[in-house]
Amino acid sequence: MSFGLELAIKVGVIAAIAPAMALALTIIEIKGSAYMQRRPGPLHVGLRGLIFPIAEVIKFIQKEDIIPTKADKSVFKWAPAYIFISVFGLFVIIPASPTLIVRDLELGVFYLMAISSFSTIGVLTAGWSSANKYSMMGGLRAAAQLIAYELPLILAVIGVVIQAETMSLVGIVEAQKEWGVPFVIAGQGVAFVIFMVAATAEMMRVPFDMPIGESELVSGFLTEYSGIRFLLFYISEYINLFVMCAIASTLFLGGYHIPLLPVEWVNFYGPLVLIGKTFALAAILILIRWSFPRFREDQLQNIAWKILIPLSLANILVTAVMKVVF
Amino acid sequence: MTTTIDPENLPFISETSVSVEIETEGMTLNIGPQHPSTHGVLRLVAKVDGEQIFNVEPVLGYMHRGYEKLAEVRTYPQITTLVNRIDWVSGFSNEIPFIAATEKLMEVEVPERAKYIRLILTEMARIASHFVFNGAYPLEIGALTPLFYAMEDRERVLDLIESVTGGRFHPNFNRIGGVKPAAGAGPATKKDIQDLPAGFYQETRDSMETILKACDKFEDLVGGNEVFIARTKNIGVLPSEVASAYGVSGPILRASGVKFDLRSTTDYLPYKDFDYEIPTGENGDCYDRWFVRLQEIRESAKIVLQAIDAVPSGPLQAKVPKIIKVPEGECYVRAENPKGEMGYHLISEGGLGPYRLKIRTASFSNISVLPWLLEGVLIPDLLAIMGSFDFVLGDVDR
Amino acid sequence: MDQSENTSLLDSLSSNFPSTTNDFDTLKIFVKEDEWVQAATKLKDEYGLSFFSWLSAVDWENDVSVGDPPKENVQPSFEILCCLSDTSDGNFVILSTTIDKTNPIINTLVNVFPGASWHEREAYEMFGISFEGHPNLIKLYLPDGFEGNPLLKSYELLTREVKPWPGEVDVEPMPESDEEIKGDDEQ
Amino acid sequence: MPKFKLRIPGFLKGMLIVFLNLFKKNVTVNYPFEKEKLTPRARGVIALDEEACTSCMLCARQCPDWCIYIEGHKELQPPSRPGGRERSRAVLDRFDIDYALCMYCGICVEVCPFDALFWSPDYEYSEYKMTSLLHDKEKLNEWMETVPEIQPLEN
Repeated sequence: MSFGLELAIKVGVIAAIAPAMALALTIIEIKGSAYMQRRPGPLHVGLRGLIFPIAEVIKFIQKEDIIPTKADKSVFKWAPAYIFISVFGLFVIIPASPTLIVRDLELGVFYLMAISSFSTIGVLTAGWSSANKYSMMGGLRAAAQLIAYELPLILAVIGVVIQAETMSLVGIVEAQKEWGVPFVIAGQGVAFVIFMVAATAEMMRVPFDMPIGESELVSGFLTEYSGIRFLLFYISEYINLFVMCAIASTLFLGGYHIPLLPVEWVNFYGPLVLIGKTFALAAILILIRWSFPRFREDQLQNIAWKILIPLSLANILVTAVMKVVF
Repeated sequence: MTTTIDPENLPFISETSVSVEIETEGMTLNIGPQHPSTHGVLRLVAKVDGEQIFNVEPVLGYMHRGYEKLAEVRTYPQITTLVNRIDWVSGFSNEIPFIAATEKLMEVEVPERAKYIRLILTEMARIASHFVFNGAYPLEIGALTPLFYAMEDRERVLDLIESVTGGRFHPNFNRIGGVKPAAGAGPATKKDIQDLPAGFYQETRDSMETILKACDKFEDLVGGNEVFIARTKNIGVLPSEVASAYGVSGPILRASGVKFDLRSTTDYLPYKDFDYEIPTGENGDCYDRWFVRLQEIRESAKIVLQAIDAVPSGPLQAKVPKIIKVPEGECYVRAENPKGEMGYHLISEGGLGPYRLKIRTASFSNISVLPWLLEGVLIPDLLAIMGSFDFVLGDVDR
Repeated sequence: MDQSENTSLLDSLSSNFPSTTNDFDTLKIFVKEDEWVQAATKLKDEYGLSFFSWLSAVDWENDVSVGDPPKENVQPSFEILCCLSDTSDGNFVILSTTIDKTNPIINTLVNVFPGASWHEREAYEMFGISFEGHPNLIKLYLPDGFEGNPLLKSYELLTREVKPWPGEVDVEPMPESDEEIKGDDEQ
Repeated sequence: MPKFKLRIPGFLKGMLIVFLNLFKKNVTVNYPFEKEKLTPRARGVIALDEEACTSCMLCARQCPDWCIYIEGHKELQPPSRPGGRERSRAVLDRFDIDYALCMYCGICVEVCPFDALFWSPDYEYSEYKMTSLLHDKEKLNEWMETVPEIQPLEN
């Protein structure tokens, strides 16, 4: 197969999976949070509310896409695209099985960190260009928060890279298969916690959702967006949730590998295992979202700079020492 | 049952030592009448430097309905319908001080049974009002689920009030000289006595049990959460002298350490027959204001439980003429409203309506201390402090 | 009423202030216009009445266009009331003075009780009383373009003029209706 | 370096409470399909018993919102006993309650000396146009069926 055809197939598969996963996570979050609050959630949409996300997508598409007069038109129009691109870019290196991967980059983790910091630009431009005081403050808060939590995210992953001696994600999963125990148990538990906290801040989910603080900034940098642009933000938020949980389960929970099942059929059960682990992690994040209030942004910076970064540095030190000793 | 984490030695996550080197000129931010967390139509004109506020000026009057002027053209029975719309969150307890003031001027002796029914319904209104606060305050700080649990428990209390009075928010059940005696004045409706409906006692006991359990649930879910403690501990500390200089009353004054509750000092209702404590806080910050109100729900539930067993039998209303003309006189009666001290200064010249009715509402004085308190505070803290004041715009603007 | 039992406060007050009345359990002290601030500071410091409850005014007028006129005719004037209370055993005192309506000026209590500023702004816009030395005496509730002082007795309620009163009796009253209903004059 | 004192971390208990609520029954009443049981004393709508009303205008006078409009006229009735004189009786022409203005305070029901007005807990009479909230006396008569009987009381 020529490279073009292969590329087209792969992009097609991703273009199908990513929104499907996002819609699945949306319905889990909406119905889950509803039952947590002892209310039925959306009911009359069809199939007792299960096709609610599709209805929402259609609703947002047909809604009018208002651009404030004083807004900086071109920047305002392009802001959601930056986030969408950065979130889609992460699908390249997620392995559903040793072969079922878009491209197994040698520098997988390095690529991962570079692309995931691209969304900061999208949030900042969205906040700045909406010509609204609240969204400008939301944008600035988001920029400070994403940059502050980039570091612990990277430092936490370095521990895993040292232990697996490779940067490619498939290599990391193979290392966990060879260690027989997923990294979260084999020494990288602290790194897993740091990664999850930093990922929650990257996704701007509660308790770090100051950029979209509804009770303070109306809805932060999203205030002026409506119609299909808001849909892009909304879908990329849930794709981001799926991707981050997928990466976390690949790095720490052993990705597509399960010790018992035979290795030959990995191409069949691999994706299911990966999706299962990802949805488990996403469920925990959803539970956290609905039982936590929100931090203040100076507390948020304190947690990042004074707790997470020193902790992750210590974790790298310990992993390095362990590496040398064993 | 205090929280498992004792609030003293939990160190404050960070202090807001924002040192401003870069010279940025201020921005006026309108936390305007249309804002998700101003409890109604209050507008705050805040001079903001970055996120730090250095001057807040509340703009009132969006909700001003001119009740004091309206009271002068209404007869006394009509004013009770007007008055329970001031603080619509705790409907029943607005009427009590006005009715007590009229009864005092008319020297009418209210029967015991009416006093007890009034007391039970006032404490239920207090529970309902504090549950709204318990649901709305975590929402200001970002937690979404406590609101639903609070509204669910509050529904129980409102159903009880509705089963007795017929209305949930605006019961309009008080009559001068007692409580609404009968459904009407005709031969048949006179027999339809509006006393406590059958099964009321048993229902109230079950509801109060579930409410006491709900308070423990709230203590763990909201009070125990480290993020909530970090966002409310040592924030918006209000010393008691400033509080009393501005006339701040109710749970906010008690949270600043002043053990003063109008229920135990004035006897507009028979609170002396029950034992209950007055919860006070130590350092008057947002956490104490939240905790004092949670304790007050427990105390009110205890009072209601004691009150149901001791309701005496007897008439519902004293002998009062059909057309009420209050003799000449002037008096001021104040009561412990869930938001604070609510009082009515009634000047009557013997006419069908009062000559002048001054309505002293709690939230008006409570938020007059806000500009002093919000100096140099970050925007998220502005909302945490404003939320902890639990004011209602009808109360502020009258 | 516990208010009347604690006669200690009543007689200690009546010794210092000439006219104190205590009917209907409301302790009221009449003071002359120029002693207004000293009386407030004395009450605050010596009697521990440090809780500023409220401050308002009453428009005493004979020909009223709203509600019922006072029983015996009264000398038209503004009466300013200020209620102070303590935060221990809950007794309160109402300080009262009268100023004439031609030039309603009285000095402000803001330096004694900072909380008085909003109450005085409300009295300013509702009655037209201006407070000497108030930091920013502007309207509190009413919109900027609003003229007139609503709580004055001479200020009519517009809607009551426009809409005819549905209680107009165009059917003759019931033959055996008792006297009281007839006596129910028009509002 | 602020330290978290992790005896029993509060947020874990909070998450447990939220998690356990996942399995409890929903509280919402699904309105159009399930209806909430109404307390008999709920003040939903005012019902008029036309014969009892003698258009004495007491309720229209006492209403704070001025939302009751009554017109009546006098009529001569045939004498009850043969040979007696005709009795004049007030007949009701128009009795409208404007529910757009009414605040459901209940003074009219209480003041009526002839048992003409009753409360009924029915609340499903919302309209598209505000003017059709002005119920005339036929409509008010229809509400009479929904008026509950006198409820038992505590002892």
